[in-house]
Amino acid sequence: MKRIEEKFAALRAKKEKALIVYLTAGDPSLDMTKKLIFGLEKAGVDILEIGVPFSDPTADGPVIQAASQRALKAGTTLAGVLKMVSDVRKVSEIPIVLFGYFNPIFAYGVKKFALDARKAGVDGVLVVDLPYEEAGELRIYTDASQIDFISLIAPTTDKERLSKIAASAAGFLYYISITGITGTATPKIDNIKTEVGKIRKITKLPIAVGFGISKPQQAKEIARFADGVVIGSAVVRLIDENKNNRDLVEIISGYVSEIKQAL
Amino acid sequence: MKRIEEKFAALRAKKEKALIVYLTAGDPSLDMTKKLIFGLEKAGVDILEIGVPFSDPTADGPVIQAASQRALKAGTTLAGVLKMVSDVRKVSEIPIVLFGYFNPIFAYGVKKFALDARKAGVDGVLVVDLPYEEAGELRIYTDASQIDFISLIAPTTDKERLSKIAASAAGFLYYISITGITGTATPKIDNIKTEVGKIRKITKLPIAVGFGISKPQQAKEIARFADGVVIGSAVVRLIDENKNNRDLVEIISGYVSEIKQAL
Amino acid sequence: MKQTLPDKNGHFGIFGGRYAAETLMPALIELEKAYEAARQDKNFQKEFAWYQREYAGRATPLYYARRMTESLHGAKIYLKREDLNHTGSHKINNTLGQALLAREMGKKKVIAETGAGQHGVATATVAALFGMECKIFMGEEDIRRQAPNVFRMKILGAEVVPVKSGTATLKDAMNEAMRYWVGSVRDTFYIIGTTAGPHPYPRMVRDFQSVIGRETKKQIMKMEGRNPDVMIACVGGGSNAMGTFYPFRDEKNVAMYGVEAAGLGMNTSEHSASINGGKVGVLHGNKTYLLQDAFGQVRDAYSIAAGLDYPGVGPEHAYFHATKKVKYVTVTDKEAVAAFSFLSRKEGIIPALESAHAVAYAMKMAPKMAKNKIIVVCLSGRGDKDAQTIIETGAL
Amino acid sequence: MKQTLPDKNGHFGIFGGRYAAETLMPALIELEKAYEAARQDKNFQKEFAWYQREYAGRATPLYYARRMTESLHGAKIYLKREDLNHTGSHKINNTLGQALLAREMGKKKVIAETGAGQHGVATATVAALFGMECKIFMGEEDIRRQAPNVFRMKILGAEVVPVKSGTATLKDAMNEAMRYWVGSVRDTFYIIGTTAGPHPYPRMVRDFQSVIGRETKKQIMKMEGRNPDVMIACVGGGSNAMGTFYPFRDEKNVAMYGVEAAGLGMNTSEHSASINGGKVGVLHGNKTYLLQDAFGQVRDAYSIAAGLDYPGVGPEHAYFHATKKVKYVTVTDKEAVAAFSFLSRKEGIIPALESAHAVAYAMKMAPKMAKNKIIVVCLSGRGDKDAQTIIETGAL
Ligand SMILES: Cc1ncc(COP(=O)(O)O)c(C=O)c1O
Ligand SMILES: Cc1ncc(COP(=O)(O)O)c(C=O)c1O
Repeated sequence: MKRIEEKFAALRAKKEKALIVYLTAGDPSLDMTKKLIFGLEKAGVDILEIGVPFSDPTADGPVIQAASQRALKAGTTLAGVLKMVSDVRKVSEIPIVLFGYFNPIFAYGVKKFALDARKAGVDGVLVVDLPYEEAGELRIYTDASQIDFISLIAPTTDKERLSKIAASAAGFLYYISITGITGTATPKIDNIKTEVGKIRKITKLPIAVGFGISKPQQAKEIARFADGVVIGSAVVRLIDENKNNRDLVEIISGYVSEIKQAL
Repeated sequence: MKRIEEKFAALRAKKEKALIVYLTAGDPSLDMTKKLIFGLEKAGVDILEIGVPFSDPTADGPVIQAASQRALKAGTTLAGVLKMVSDVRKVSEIPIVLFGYFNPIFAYGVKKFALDARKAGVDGVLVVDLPYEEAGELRIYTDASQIDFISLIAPTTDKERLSKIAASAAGFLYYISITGITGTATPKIDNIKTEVGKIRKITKLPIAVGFGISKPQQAKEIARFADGVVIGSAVVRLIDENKNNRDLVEIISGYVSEIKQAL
Repeated sequence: MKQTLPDKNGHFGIFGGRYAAETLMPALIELEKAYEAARQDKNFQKEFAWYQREYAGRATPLYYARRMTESLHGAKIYLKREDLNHTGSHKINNTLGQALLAREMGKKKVIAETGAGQHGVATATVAALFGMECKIFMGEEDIRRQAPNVFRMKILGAEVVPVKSGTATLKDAMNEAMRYWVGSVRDTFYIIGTTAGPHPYPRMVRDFQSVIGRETKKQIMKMEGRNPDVMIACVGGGSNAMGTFYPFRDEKNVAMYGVEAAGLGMNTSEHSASINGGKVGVLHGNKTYLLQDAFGQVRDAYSIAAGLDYPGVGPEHAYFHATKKVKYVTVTDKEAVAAFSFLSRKEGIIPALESAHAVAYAMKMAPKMAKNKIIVVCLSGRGDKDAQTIIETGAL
Repeated sequence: MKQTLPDKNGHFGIFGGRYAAETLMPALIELEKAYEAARQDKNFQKEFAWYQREYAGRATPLYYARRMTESLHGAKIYLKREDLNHTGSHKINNTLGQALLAREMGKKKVIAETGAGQHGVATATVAALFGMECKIFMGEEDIRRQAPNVFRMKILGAEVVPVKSGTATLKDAMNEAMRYWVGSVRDTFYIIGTTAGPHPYPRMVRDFQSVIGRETKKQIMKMEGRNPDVMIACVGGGSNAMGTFYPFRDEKNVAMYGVEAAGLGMNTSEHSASINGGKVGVLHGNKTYLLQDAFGQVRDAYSIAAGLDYPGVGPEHAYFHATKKVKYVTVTDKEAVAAFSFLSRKEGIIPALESAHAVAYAMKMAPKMAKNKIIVVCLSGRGDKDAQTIIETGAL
């Protein structure tokens, strides 16, 4: 049931670090997203973050913005994403975190969402614009559904706040490696190391780092002290660049397995 | 010496009415103005109003505005106009009134102007923007030079004002037949008759009527009660229309003598 | 109701809040604290009042519109002349407050989003006044449509950042400003232009704009010895309306009308009436009424008035709607354009097209009211900026 | 000097007077009488004050420009904020007065000349306010250059009459307005836009504009406890300068500077400095300094500021020059554009290019003065209208 927890436990046992990959659901189509998920799983990805597209992704850089637009144009809805996840679940046990903004969930209905997501086999949810203070209205349902509410920690988060967030966190903690939106800056490894160290002191949960990581070397360095690394924009860009290539799945898998090996 | 007075006296004796014609000096050239003067005199014109061109003729309609612009472009100056008048005087005794605005005279110097104008043989001066109240600064010199300061009476001039103006008038009184600028409206004969009647009661001076008269019939009707009729824009327009015609002088003379005959 | 809303997390009933990225949360909390301190700081309030008076030119008149009143044969109409403020609208009330706060907080850089350019100009203005670096985010489409305001911002020394994402209008400009802020939050103050955004913005902007209603209250008391019967203001994000209404919120017998833009008509999708034509949702940091599709995707707003062209509305308005404190009504482009001409020709006051929506609603109400009744209309800005738009309608 | 000038025929020493066509003289005399009556009529003055306050938004602030002062390292600079008036300049002070007088005289039609369009807009505004028919004469060339103001006039319901004669700019517009007036004088009131024209205009406009200086006097007394050391205003026809200076005319130790437009330089013929570069002459009904050639033909004026682009100057300024009451100085296009940018960026106030001439002169003087000295600059209008011109200079 608790696929995320189990995954980290298994990796820890193997002394491995988690490779978490972000995809925008529905870009270029939900069908392709499903194929990509299978490919990524095979290429060694440990956890998937599936982006639910939103019209106004204020925490995302140009790459993911454009992917969301394309996905929306292609008719992607939250219901469709859940359906796709449940299709994946028929054959795969890879942990899946839905990543997105609150409004599509709110429009779907928070209660219904928590029920349907659980049914579909969603393991976690990460809502960019639902910080600690506002999370309650969703968590009362997702917690009940045993869906992990993944919390973000930013470089600007202070100690007091960090403790509060960590105290109620579930699944893993997601440390944002840059002060900025997704895919727009190069993380400074030393700073991240210091920050992750601080977080480590107050939580037992695994810590993943993401938002600006695109190269195997970066991933490797971060994996030295973090429990997982998130690759997002880099993959999304690669998908867009190769969307008309019939080897798309292989190309993405190849890129990702290179990183996995570096970890 | 007093050519205007003598002219009206002579006409009265003959039971004739004065035909007064306005020309813009220097349009198309001072030389042509001189030729036109001679032609007009032959055609029976009694008095000439010679317009001194000004950059900002605010009491003039489009026809005379344009003529002034052309005359200025051709290099016409007040000094040139005076020179032209003195040339005319060598062979002609036709009464000549300079018609214009104050600034060119002011720039020339009022005292010098009065002396030079007298020398040139100018008989009267009519300054559109020098009403009764402001006339003193020019009249102290023109009166001394025995140049008649011709006063205007407008349809808007009230009785009290009329008496003041008439009391110090010289040469003749010029009744403006329309409430408007030169050449822009058709005078209403009945109104003019009434007004001229009023003026007649308080002055012995001849009364000329002008500003909108262009047709022999109008001239004829006005001449029934006025002592003179002024034709301006109509002549100026005809000059412009025929300036490249070598029969210009004949054309203008023809038009004018037709009116003279109608009086 | 007393001064108890918003609650400590910025909620007005179910509305408002602080739905922001974690990166921004510490800055929002810091801002909230700084604002709370400034609010209680006599010197801050004194300096703010000084700039309102000496720089922006307040108090603005509450002008009795005699010819307008007479031609409508009904209630007496007063216009609160926010158009006479420096830079031409009520926007300066707020930017002065926020810039002073930025200065208190030691921030030397400010950013803002803008649609029509009025808030952009008002922000560029205070940035120049306090010697701050200034970036204004503006949709490429709006940059094209609102060229004169773009020039004004540049003359004032601001950098105008063209936003190409989405439909390249106000909503996208706000998205982009938020994105930029996420990356620059440590040294940059985001001056939001209306009673929207995450807490404490809706409250702070309301307080800064309340000078409109406070002055109105004194002025009408002096002139008429009583409160108005009706108050009308246009609602884009809702700052001029909130500023007008808020000081009257506890008054009995004052009916308040917020006018949303019905654009081409409420039976079309081309409007900006978030309350009348939207559903509750979360955007730009707060929960409120939003124009959105069935899936929670935010729709593009439309109005002939660029400043009303926003798919959300301030959360306190959502609350006032829910509690029936204020009635939210709509006016179409066509009615607004007619009101624009009417006021120009009856009173010699060219209203902003935004404000013309409020005027249009007054034109509907006044004839149905007795002559001893009083309407106050917030004339939020001047219409110089709209000449081009009006010409394009062929109304001249 | 006392309140004895102009004399009964409108003369200020050798200047001024009433050099008008006989057709207009009775109307001018009627106007003079009506104005004299209004001047002494408490109700008229009360109503005038009401409109100034409630409609135009007076009093305008006397704003201490801290950042401007600090960056010039000299005298303290105050700006008299006429830019905050309704319609954006001091012009409304005068048009309100004349329109009220027209109403007293029972005239239902008004006309005006305009160059930059500021006076045209201010006239169209009061015509709308009082329900009068309005025709604005404007040179074709200016119509092209000042399109936004043309639109504003049309929106206000005025007819804009294109003037093709001469160089199709302000001087020609005034010529044409006078011509039209000659033909319509019985039922039409001519609202002249500056302290020029035949008596009683220079006096009447001075009186209507003197509110600028009267307010300044009170305000500086309240703020500084004394008169300013220096007062500076730009001079086109001279109405904002006269309004600023006149109430200080009998004060000792107030040095007053009228700034004429030097355009491309006083060593060229491309300027509008009638006093510094002209000779005495007669135009548009009064005797004053004029740009003219040796033969008394009036020259075209030039300035980057369309509102200064006039070859004459109010006769009372000519008198103040002759009696050394005021010093008349010049500022070039280039200096004015620099001052335009400077003020925009230091204070967030975009001045009209006309007003920027006064600002430029303050920038020259302030650094040479001690820090305890005080300069008051009349900021006659806002610069929104000039954005296009500034862009064309490439200064952005
Ligand atoms: C003149 C004017 N009025 C109203 C608005 C709408 O904003 P709000 O609803 O915040 O007052 C704007 C926005 O640009 C505006 O410029
Ligand atoms: C803003 C402004 N200042 C000054 C002037 C010059 O006129 P005056 O010298 O009469 O004040 C104008 C004329 O249009 C103007 O618009």
